[in-house]
Amino acid sequence: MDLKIRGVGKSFGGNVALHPTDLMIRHGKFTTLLGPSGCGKTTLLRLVAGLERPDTGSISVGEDILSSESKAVPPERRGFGMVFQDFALWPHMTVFENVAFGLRATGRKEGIRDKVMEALDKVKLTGMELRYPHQLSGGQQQRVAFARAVVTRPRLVLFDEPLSALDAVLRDEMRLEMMYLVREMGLTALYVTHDQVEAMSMSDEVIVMHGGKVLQKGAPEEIYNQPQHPFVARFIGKSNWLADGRSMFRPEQIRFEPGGQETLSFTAVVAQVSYVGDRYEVRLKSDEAAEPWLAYYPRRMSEGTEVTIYLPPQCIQRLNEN
Amino acid sequence: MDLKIRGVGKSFGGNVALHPTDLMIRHGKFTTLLGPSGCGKTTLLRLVAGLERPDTGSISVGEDILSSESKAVPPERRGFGMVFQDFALWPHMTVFENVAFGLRATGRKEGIRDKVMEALDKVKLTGMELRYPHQLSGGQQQRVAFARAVVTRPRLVLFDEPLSALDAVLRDEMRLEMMYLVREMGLTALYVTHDQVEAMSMSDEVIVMHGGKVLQKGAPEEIYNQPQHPFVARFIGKSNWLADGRSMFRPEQIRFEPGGQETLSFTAVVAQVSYVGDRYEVRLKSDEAAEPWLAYYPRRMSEGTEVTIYLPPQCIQRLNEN
Amino acid sequence: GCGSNKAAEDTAAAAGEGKPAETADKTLTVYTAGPEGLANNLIKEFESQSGIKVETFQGTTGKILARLEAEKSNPVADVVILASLPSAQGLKKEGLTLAYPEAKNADKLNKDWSDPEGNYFSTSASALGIAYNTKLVTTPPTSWSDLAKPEYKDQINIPDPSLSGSALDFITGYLSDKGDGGWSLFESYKANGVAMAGANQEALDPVITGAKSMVAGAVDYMTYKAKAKGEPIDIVYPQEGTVISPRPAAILKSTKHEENAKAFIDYLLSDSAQKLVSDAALLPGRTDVKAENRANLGDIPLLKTDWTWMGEHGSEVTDKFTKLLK
Amino acid sequence: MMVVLLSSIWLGVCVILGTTVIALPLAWVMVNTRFGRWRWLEIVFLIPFMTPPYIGSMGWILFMQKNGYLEQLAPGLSGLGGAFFSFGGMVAIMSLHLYPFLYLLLRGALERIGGNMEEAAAVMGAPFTYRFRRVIAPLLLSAFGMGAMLIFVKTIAEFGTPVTFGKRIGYEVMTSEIHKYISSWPIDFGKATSLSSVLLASCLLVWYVQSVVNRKYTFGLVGGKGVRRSSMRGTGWLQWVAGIYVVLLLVVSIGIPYFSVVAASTMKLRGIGLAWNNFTLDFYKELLRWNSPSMKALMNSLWLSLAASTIALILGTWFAVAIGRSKTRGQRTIDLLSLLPNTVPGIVFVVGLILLWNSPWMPVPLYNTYGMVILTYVVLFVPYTVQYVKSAFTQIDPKLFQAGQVFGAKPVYVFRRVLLPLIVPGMLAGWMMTFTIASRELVGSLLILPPSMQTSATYIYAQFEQGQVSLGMAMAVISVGLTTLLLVLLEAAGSKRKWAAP
Ligand SMILES: Nc1ncnc2c1ncn2[C@@H]1O[C@H](COP(=O)(O)OP(=O)(O)OP(=O)(O)O)[C@@H](O)[C@H]1O
Ligand SMILES: Nc1ncnc2c1ncn2[C@@H]1O[C@H](COP(=O)(O)OP(=O)(O)OP(=O)(O)O)[C@@H](O)[C@H]1O
Ligand SMILES: [Mg+2]
Ligand SMILES: [Mg+2]
Repeated sequence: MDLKIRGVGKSFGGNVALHPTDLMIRHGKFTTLLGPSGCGKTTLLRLVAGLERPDTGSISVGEDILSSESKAVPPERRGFGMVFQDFALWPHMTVFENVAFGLRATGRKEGIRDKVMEALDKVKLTGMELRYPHQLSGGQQQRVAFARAVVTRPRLVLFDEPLSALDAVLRDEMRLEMMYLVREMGLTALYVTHDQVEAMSMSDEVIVMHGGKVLQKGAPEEIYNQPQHPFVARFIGKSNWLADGRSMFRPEQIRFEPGGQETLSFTAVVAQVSYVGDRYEVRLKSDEAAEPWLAYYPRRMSEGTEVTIYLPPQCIQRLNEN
Repeated sequence: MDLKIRGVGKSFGGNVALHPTDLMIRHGKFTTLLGPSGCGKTTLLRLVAGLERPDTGSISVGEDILSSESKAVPPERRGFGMVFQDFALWPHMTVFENVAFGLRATGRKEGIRDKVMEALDKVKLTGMELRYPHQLSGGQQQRVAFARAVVTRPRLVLFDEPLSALDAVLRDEMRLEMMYLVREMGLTALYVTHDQVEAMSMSDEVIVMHGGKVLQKGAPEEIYNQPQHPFVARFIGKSNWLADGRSMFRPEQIRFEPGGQETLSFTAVVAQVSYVGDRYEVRLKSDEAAEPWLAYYPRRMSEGTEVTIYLPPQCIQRLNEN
Repeated sequence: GCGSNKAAEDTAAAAGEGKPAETADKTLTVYTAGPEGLANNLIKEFESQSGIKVETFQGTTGKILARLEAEKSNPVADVVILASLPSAQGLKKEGLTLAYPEAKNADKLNKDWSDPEGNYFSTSASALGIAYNTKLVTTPPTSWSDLAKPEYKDQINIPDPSLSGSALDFITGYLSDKGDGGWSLFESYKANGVAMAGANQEALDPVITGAKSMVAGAVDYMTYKAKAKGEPIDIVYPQEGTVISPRPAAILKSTKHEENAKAFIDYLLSDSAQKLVSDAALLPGRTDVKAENRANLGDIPLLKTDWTWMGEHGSEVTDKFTKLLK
Repeated sequence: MMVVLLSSIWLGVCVILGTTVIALPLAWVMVNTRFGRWRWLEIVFLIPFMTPPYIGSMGWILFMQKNGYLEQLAPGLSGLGGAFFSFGGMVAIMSLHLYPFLYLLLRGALERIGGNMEEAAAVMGAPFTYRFRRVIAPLLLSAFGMGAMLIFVKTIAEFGTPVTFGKRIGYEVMTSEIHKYISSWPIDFGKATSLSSVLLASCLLVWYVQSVVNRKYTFGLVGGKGVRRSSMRGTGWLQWVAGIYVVLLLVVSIGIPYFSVVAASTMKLRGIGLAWNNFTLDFYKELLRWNSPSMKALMNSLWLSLAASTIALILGTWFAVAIGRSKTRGQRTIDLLSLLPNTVPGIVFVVGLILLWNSPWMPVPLYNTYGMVILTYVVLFVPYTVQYVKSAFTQIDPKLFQAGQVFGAKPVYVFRRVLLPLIVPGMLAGWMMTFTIASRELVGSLLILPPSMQTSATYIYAQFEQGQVSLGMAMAVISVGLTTLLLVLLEAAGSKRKWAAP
């Protein structure tokens, strides 16, 4: 029961938000959409949810056509869940009622209270069930939106940046909840995030979009280690470029001690050092490249120091033409 | 012209959002508020902006009292800028007009167009100035809110998670813009974020809040390396705890090779490995602790391996009682 | 309530003193009820004869009375022309009218309809009859009681006496002649589905368009006017007699243009004004002026009507009648 | 009297139901289907409301009555007439007359609810009816409450239809009772006032309920995040159903009464009925002569209602903003005060105004001037603008104003740049409403117009009184046509708005 997207495109009065796109979202997997702001992620989710009608192409789940030139299954009959980027909580309902809505709407009568309280507990909102959305903080609202989307255990959940307003600790916990839903409950998740750590650590598949087009899709490590496109290389993780402009390597591959056989070595000058919590980010100026390279180092280095750095040649990735 | 907050507290119908708090936001510095969702960060910003009246206490800038028992300077005469957590863009104005508002409101006539276009350029929205907010993606809207807040170069800008909807690349650029504003233009920034890397790398001072109270404030490295409170230790960065529950160290301090003198060593079993883009996160089960420890490793380890790990003793931080 | 006469006069007088006197008294304000064409013609002629500028307010008798009442503390009108005699009697009783017994030609007026003391003058009148649609009714009824015949079931309108002064005149007039026994006629109407339908014109209109066949107590001049246009309609006066509904004019005591008001009354009683009245298919108020295009007073069989009784029992009869026909 | 009062109230309740049944689907259609893009339809749907109520009822009566136009056109359908002359028919006529009122309010609110509230419900699996019940209806409630209250108040204070139609079917209401005391000898204002105060009391009750509901169910719907509207709504067969509904409503609410009105206005002899040789345009020629009384009346109406509705708009906006969400006692008092003029029958209120402004101690000699007419109109119609603007205003998220303040805008500037543009649609709707009512206002005008002056409404009324039905009908067609034309032009000029909500 994979979700198939074939040739789906959408524009808004002349502005192309999504070029015709083919995608396959595999059942029971965690698929992440990554891409810069305005690249069409929300548009894609809205098309899948049935909130927007595609200009071209078709969307189907298994054999069921959800949307095509001639047909459109309305959103309420798709059986999906969604966390909206702007939450879209109902201002006239309490937190409890917001979360219970999906259960009631699909006619469930029993166990509503338990299910809702469990979902609220998962998002750490126990005790707030009688508040109205306007009485909550931004992050609390987002968690309500999250609980609301998953409480019904829909077959596909569309997450549009569901953790953007949460702090790291909470985000970790919610991530676990999402993993649990996908791995144990067999949900399919289509997930939009800006957090690459999130994307890398949770996803079975990552789809990188840019300007309304899909640039690359694949397992996280594949995307990270073998970017096919300069944009992907730059967008996912940090990248250091060689002078030819088509070869790159990742900062963490830089070693400061010679190791093993067959390593390339470069000399560079420390241009800038900044502290990022658990390590230092070092910018190195080298003759090999136009832009300075980035490297990580566990201790503070002083700016201006000349260093020699080492790099295993297999770490250098050559990309196709843009 | 520091901003002084003395004994300011606020509750909403019985729910205390902010306990009486003393703070000092230093002029021309970048101060970051960190804290879990619902801890009162937005409330504090709104009190400073004058959108909420404190129940107790006073707020002043230099000698000017902004808000006290007897007096309240209205928001429009405080001369601040603000990025609202939920943007608060005016739906009836184009992007251009939204950004130009502050300039026009304060009676500026000349150079509006240039200033606005420059601000829009900074947030990468050139070409969208005639769109209305509903024609923008979430991240684009947030950037409009950002541009609107800084275009007037106010003396103090309150940023309520201004980058939460942006991807890493954009966020980097916007961070640079913020740094520029504070370091070169002499603005004061009071900044709410959930991104600890951001908080660590940009701030002159970090304030950690929890449950409406300030737990600790200080320079980023101080907060990270010498947390005074278990909550702070857990909330900022990853922490590994010893069996006594009061001593902790950071994951990056774990070494897998014995180095130098006077290192503690522990044996542990690899319980879980996960890939986070530029390295692997390894969870280690050790007899020394109840919870598994976290460590980073550049290559994949296989689960179940027994390893010996080393730790310089000065890395272990003893905390006061909770 | 309407307040005592005394109080009303006092305020009126006080108001009069408070205002500066008119410099050149060449204005007059007249409140007049129906037919508009006639009122316009009369006023135009009067203006050209006298050089006085006349402001008019036209409305139903009810609207005029309401306006007078509302303006009581600071009256505006000088002369009123109403379509209901009991209302004029009422005004007189309240002491709101100014007596003008010297009016020229007043002696030639129909005695029954005008005040011997000169408080009001019925300068015109209409007769009430049965208006019928000539396409629907081939042999018109000759008696009021014919309307209770089963062939006319649900086909007859009667104007609402609470909205139409003339319908009230008809009902009270009929009762003042027949005594309490007169009610049996209206009870039989009720049984035959006679419908109470708004004021005069509203009762007549469905007959013109053919929705109803007849109106009991129809105002004749309206019927004549429609007939003159060519509408399929006519009127008969039942042989047992009918009621005349006079249209009194009066000067208000509060007037600040007494001379002009008197001149206007004189004009209304003049030959040329009476000619205009008769041209409008109304009965002239003066007995010595004959109508040319309609039935004259002499040709209309009349009931014996007691206007004093009618004036006193108006509201009581209205209540009883509207309850009965509801 | 109790019975009559109850009849009034029952009529009010039924008309609320009737208007809701008509206006709600219409508002939905206009917001969610492509018909919404035809802005001129908006004005066309106002036509029933522009039509003086007694003309509308007359149109229906002429159509449905025995030997009426329906019978002349389709003799087979004459049975319908009987069923029509009933309480149900009266409710239908009044609802068809008043629905634009509710429609404009509901449409505004539906637009403000915007896409995402309903979208979220749809994605959660809620079918349309459920969505409607749980999401749309509660969010509409505050606007609906205001509309329903005005409808109720208007219905029980209405005089035209009860007199033309109610009398005919023997349905007595309070206004006819009150009217009796005020228009036949002996005039008794005291009685009329005390009866009116009964009406007033029931209106107050309705206001109270409404204000409680309103306080509880008003939500900030116009927020600070741009809301996208789904492009999915109203596709396929729904468009067809919507189309049929719109056409049907146009036929019933405008087609039928105006067929009668136009037919009656072009007949040489009304006794002859529908026939080509009975057709004439003489009445129109007579009316449209330059400098004729009818033209003067028309012009009077035009500028009086322009002036009055504009003043009412300014005052109403000011009130609405002052009332806000009626949080404080003071705000609630203003709210109530702004509604009061509407809770009693117009005629009683107008008499009161005359008593006040014509009293000897009044220093401003306003009575019997145009000023008095405008004043009366304004006082009578301010409640409509207040409710329209309030409905738009209270649903704006206060953060939008706060943002203005933070960026250094003084209250006046926030008002001008943020608040005003956001409530302009509500203001425009309110203005159109008041302009429409003012241009056909009769009861007040009849009593309060200075002598020798007419408006189109009093002119029409006079023609009816004179038996010149055709002339009156022709005048009604002309003045409604003129009003429509004016509003369409205005709408065309003002429809440059590009942003979505509100
Ligand atoms: N109007 C209100 N009524 C009741 N409680 C409120 C109201 N506004 C805020 N609160 C509560 O006050 C607390 C602080 O809210 P605040 O918005 O300041 O949190 P925050 O730190 O900004 O959180 P987040 O990171 O989620 O935005 C929260 O627990 C919130 O639920
Ligand atoms: N109604 C509209 N009219 C015009 N352009 C639109 C409209 N809605 C969206 N767009 C444009 O379509 C593009 C894709 O928007 P979308 O919301 O899908 O981006 P996104 O990837 O979700 O971005 P973000 O990460 O910032 O939320 C954007 O450039 C946006 O400006
Ligand atoms: Mg988006
Ligand atoms: Mg917040």
